[in-house]
Amino acid sequence: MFRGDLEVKSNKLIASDTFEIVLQGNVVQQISRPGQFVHIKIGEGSTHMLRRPFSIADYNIKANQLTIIYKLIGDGTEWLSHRRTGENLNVLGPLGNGFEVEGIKDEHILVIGGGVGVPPLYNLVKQLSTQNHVTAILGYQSKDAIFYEQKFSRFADTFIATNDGSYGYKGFVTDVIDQMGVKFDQYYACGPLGMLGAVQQRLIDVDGYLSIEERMGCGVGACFACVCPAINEKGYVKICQDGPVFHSKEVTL
Amino acid sequence: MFRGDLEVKSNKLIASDTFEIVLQGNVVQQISRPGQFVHIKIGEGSTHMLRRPFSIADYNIKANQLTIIYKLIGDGTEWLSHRRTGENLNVLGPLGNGFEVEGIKDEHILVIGGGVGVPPLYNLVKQLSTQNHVTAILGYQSKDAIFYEQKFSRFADTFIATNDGSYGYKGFVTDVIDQMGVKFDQYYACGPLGMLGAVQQRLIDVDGYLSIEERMGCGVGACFACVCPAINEKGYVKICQDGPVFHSKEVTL
Amino acid sequence: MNLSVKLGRLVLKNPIMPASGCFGFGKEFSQFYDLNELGAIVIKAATGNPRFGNPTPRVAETPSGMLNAIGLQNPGVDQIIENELPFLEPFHTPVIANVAGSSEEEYVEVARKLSKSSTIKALELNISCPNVKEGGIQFGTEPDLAYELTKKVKDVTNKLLFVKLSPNVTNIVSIAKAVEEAGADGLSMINTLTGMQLDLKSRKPLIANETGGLSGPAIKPIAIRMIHQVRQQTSLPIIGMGGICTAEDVLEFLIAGADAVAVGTANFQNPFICKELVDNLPKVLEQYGIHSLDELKGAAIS
Amino acid sequence: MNLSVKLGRLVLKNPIMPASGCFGFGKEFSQFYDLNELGAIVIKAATGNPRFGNPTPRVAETPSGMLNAIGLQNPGVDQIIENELPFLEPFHTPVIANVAGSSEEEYVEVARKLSKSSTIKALELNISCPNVKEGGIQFGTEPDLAYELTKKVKDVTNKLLFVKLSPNVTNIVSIAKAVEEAGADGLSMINTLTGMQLDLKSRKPLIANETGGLSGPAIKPIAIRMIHQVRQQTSLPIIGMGGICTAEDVLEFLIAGADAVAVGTANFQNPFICKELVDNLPKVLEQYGIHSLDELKGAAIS
Ligand SMILES: Cc1cc2nc3c(=O)[nH]c(=O)nc-3n(C[C@H](O)[C@H](O)[C@H](O)COP(=O)(O)OP(=O)(O)OC[C@H]3O[C@@H](n4cnc5c(N)ncnc54)[C@H](O)[C@@H]3O)c2cc1C
Ligand SMILES: Cc1cc2nc3c(=O)[nH]c(=O)nc-3n(C[C@H](O)[C@H](O)[C@H](O)COP(=O)(O)OP(=O)(O)OC[C@H]3O[C@@H](n4cnc5c(N)ncnc54)[C@H](O)[C@@H]3O)c2cc1C
Ligand SMILES: Cc1cc2nc3c(=O)[nH]c(=O)nc-3n(C[C@H](O)[C@H](O)[C@H](O)COP(=O)(O)O)c2cc1C
Ligand SMILES: Cc1cc2nc3c(=O)[nH]c(=O)nc-3n(C[C@H](O)[C@H](O)[C@H](O)COP(=O)(O)O)c2cc1C
Ligand code: FES
Ligand code: FES
Repeated sequence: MFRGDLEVKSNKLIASDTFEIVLQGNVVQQISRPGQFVHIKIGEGSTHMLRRPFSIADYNIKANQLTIIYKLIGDGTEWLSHRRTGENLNVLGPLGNGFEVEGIKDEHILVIGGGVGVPPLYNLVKQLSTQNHVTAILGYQSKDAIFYEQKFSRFADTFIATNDGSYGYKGFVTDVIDQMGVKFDQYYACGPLGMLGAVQQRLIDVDGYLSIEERMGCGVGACFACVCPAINEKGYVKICQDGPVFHSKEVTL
Repeated sequence: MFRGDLEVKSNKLIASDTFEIVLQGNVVQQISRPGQFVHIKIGEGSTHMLRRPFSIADYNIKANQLTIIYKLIGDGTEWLSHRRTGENLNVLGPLGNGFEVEGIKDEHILVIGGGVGVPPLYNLVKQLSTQNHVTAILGYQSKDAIFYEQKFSRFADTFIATNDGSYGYKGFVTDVIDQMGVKFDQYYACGPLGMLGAVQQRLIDVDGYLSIEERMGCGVGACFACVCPAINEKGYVKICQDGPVFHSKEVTL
Repeated sequence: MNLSVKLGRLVLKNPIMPASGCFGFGKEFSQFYDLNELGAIVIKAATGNPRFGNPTPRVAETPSGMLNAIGLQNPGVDQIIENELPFLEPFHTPVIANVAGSSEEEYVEVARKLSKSSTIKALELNISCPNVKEGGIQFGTEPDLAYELTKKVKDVTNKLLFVKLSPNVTNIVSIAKAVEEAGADGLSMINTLTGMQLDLKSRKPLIANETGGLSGPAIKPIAIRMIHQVRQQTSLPIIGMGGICTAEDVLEFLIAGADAVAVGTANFQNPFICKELVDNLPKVLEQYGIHSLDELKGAAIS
Repeated sequence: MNLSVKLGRLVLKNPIMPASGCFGFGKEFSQFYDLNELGAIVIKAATGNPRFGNPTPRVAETPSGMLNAIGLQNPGVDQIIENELPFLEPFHTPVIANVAGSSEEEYVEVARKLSKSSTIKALELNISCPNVKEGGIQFGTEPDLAYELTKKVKDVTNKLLFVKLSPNVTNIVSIAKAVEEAGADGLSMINTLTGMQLDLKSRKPLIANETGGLSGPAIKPIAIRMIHQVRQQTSLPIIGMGGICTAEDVLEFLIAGADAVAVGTANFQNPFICKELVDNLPKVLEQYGIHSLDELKGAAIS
């Protein structure tokens, strides 16, 4: 883990209220897996005391670059959206353990993303697709919120669902799973808690991994802000340190 | 009075810890006299709740520009020093009444400035010098803190004093007055309270005007942050609204 | 959208008013916008006699806030009535007078005199000013004293009586309940928290009075907590304040249980703020799916 | 420059320590720098049994501050002694254990157990945690209860006993005096102020526990005021905290009357902060013409 200044290489709107930012710097060299995240300092001085966590959507060790996709929510993401090429961002990371991809071979894998839960799945799909057959179901609010459809299509059979039916399937990602009626060997999901809970229930017989969000303080396991009840000895996990990815049987959503 | 965004035309170091910033915008059109000041918003959002007052050192109605000279003191001036050409500053002004210059003719006038009390005297001297003989005594910490010596020299007999004697007279501006032994018709002074008090005492028989600093809240006369005891009916004046320039007989320093 | 709110029998055209001490007697801000735009105007504290207040410096900046120790400087109740109120009279905006003092007698006298003015629509009893050595604060920290004072003032006024609570207490609900029992028509909350800043060079407090009152966004979470807490225990109208800078902040106070809000420190950063809040509030309400301020009633009660 | 300070018989190599609850049990931060750099380490609160704490969300950001309602989550005193302290044992940095509980008995039991550990050099009695429904806070707001609890704990420990005061009180001096009389060896101040933030969409408190503790630079002026106030009345060592982010802030606390300082929230924004403060302090002291920390003793007493 590392704290450093990363340089903004680009920062652009890619869907409604959704930005893609590319950052360059040595923190990238420490990334070991898809699904890890970075903790970004926001604002000047000590006006914003909490960093903001964002999943690493993609990374390129050689180019020393990583990509984040973020949605405008409040002060922090608003501030981020004004950063221009050439400016520096103070980043703590990579944090968390990310998705286990080592040794997964010849499987039919389902990847399920909802909204800003889609980004961490992109590099995951890239990696898994080299030795597996990957199907991706990506859910968005509506047509203008969709991003990265083409990019996913290059590595996975990609299905899009929108809440309002303005594009692709109308409804939730779980509806799409139902309609497919296929049995997968393994799944990976990231998205709002409600979606993760529904997926966890729906695919109860399948080995799965869930990437979870929670409001964070330290981001490094010291403050107990980000706990989630779990079926383990301690009765909880810390999302920042033990996660953000957990086996679907471990966490109680 | 007006609130508006002024564009930074230049912002440069002109002496140790001392910057000159030139701003352009319509607030300039409202300036009526030298010695008025502007109240500048500092920082992003509501992290810095108080504006910062700075005297207008010079202004040019045609070019729609004004000049401020500021010394690095704390957060606000530090932030100001990072503003680049083309950025906007939110400015409230012009505030206060400034120096009375109308109808002053054929007099021998003494102008006394100390440190960042020098700036408001510059445009004053420019204006007074057209119809009067002006002598200026400017006091600085030391040689490297001196600014605008040449500029003053164009309009006034200019004497420099430094506390450490590294340039010009060694000592305080009042020492220079003593050494001159000249009788002036009127004087104008701006600088630290200690200096103003000493000048007020030293030139007790001369009509004088003092420009005073005090920590401000509103800058417009509403909050009573900036009062100064005075010999008038109310017993006080508000520096922002009634000043910042006062007759030397009016205020009790 | 209809923004009007009722504080007991007082109807305001909108819930936005400047807070006492941050708006003088209105004249200065009338250069910036038409005071008729405001829901109400709360004027600077009045005392029995003219007060010069504390030595300077009287203000300091703090992270997302400021300290002030003005010390209730004001020309005294008689001069306020004679010289300041006439300017406000023609406006269609109710004026609320902030009543201060160092003794029970002084409070009562100031309240009695102000009550005679037809320009004044309500009194705000400042039992919480932390910047005055004698009196002032104790009334706001002891339920019994708060009760007594409120009762005495209520006896001499026919105006609505809002009591302005101090946040510098262990149990704000007990003070709120005490003044309610004494007959208060409403509450104003919160006043400033007592704070201090030191000057590193002189190693002395930066504000001449040593301590000052902390205001601004820094204290907003404390204000929201206290209003929410008090709202569970009373149905008195509450004027909420403490760090309001945006229309979202106004909404947060209304959800917490305030019926109207006052804006203090933000006037210094942006003298147009009160008018801007009036203008922006409908948009922000709509953004959160709120079509009338009545929908927010009871949101706070848990 | 010699930065060492004495808190009673405890000598620290410098006055900088992380505040309880913001540094876990040290392990995580040992990735960032050598814990031997620190003056001391205050570990997360210990209770008698393991506690899961409050539901999430547990933190929110506020202007220049944050709210937290962790709810004293910790593995319980036995497991802390067994699993967490061994990691800290080899460091040459004194460890201060934060003692919490819901009842007098629990506090006493936790204190007794921790006192047996040779890794622990002092106890910090947390009578002020605002995020626990039962117990916790009342001990910090009633001088009598604070006195009783301090006395009981003092009876079972041979360690230095610091009592951590709550700022949510009308009169902090009375609490400080009470715990001093009960035998406290020092004071820690301040804990967080109770605050709340509302979510405009759901119209509910953002933090699941509803209220949370406000920390960070926003509360610094209140911390400085309270330390300054208490310093006039006691010569007990004070560990000062509340919003420290810079070496200038450290100096301000020392001038106010603190003997050492703890840094909480700032660790989240900058995990290297404590080490950076240790490194920067000498420079800043020199800038203000201070050649030894002893020069600051008594600066606060007016
Ligand atoms: C492990 C992890 C990975 C994430 N990855 C992404 C991503 O790839 N793209 C993306 O758009 N968002 C992602 N999020 C959510 C993102 O952190 C929030 O949207 C962001 O912090 C909002 O900040 P703000 O200042 O704009 O919002 P505000 O609401 O103003 O933030 C206030 C506070 O709440 C916190 N907060 C608000 N919403 C969330 C949330 N959903 N999760 C956690 N904290 C929150 C903020 O961090 C901040 O501390 C991730 C969150 C986690 C925990
Ligand atoms: C009418 C007037 C005219 C001024 N003209 C000039 C000028 O032309 N050039 C110049 O360099 N300075 C001038 N000053 C002083 C200038 O306002 C302060 O140096 C500046 O506000 C410091 O801000 P800061 O954030 O850097 O310092 P900080 O110390 O961090 O400021 C903290 C707070 O204290 C206030 N403050 C600090 N020092 C002063 C001071 N000396 N006077 C008033 N408020 C202060 C700030 O405004 C702010 O509210 C003038 C002051 C007044 C009242
Ligand atoms: C400079 C200043 C002067 C104040 N004077 C008064 C006053 O005279 N009477 C009063 O009741 N409150 C006074 N207050 C408190 C405000 O009315 C308000 O309660 C407090 O500042 C919190 O609101 P804010 O954060 O929006 O400023 C004053 C506040 C400031 C900043
Ligand atoms: C997330 C968090 C957890 C905390 N946990 C504890 C705790 O367990 N025990 C305690 O005495 N104080 C606890 N505190 C309070 C801090 O130790 C400190 O007193 C307070 O935050 C003020 O300092 P700061 O502004 O530097 O954070 C906690 C504070 C935070 C922010
Ligand atoms: S954010 Fe601090 S433990 Fe996870
Ligand atoms: S600064 Fe408010 S009256 Fe002068």
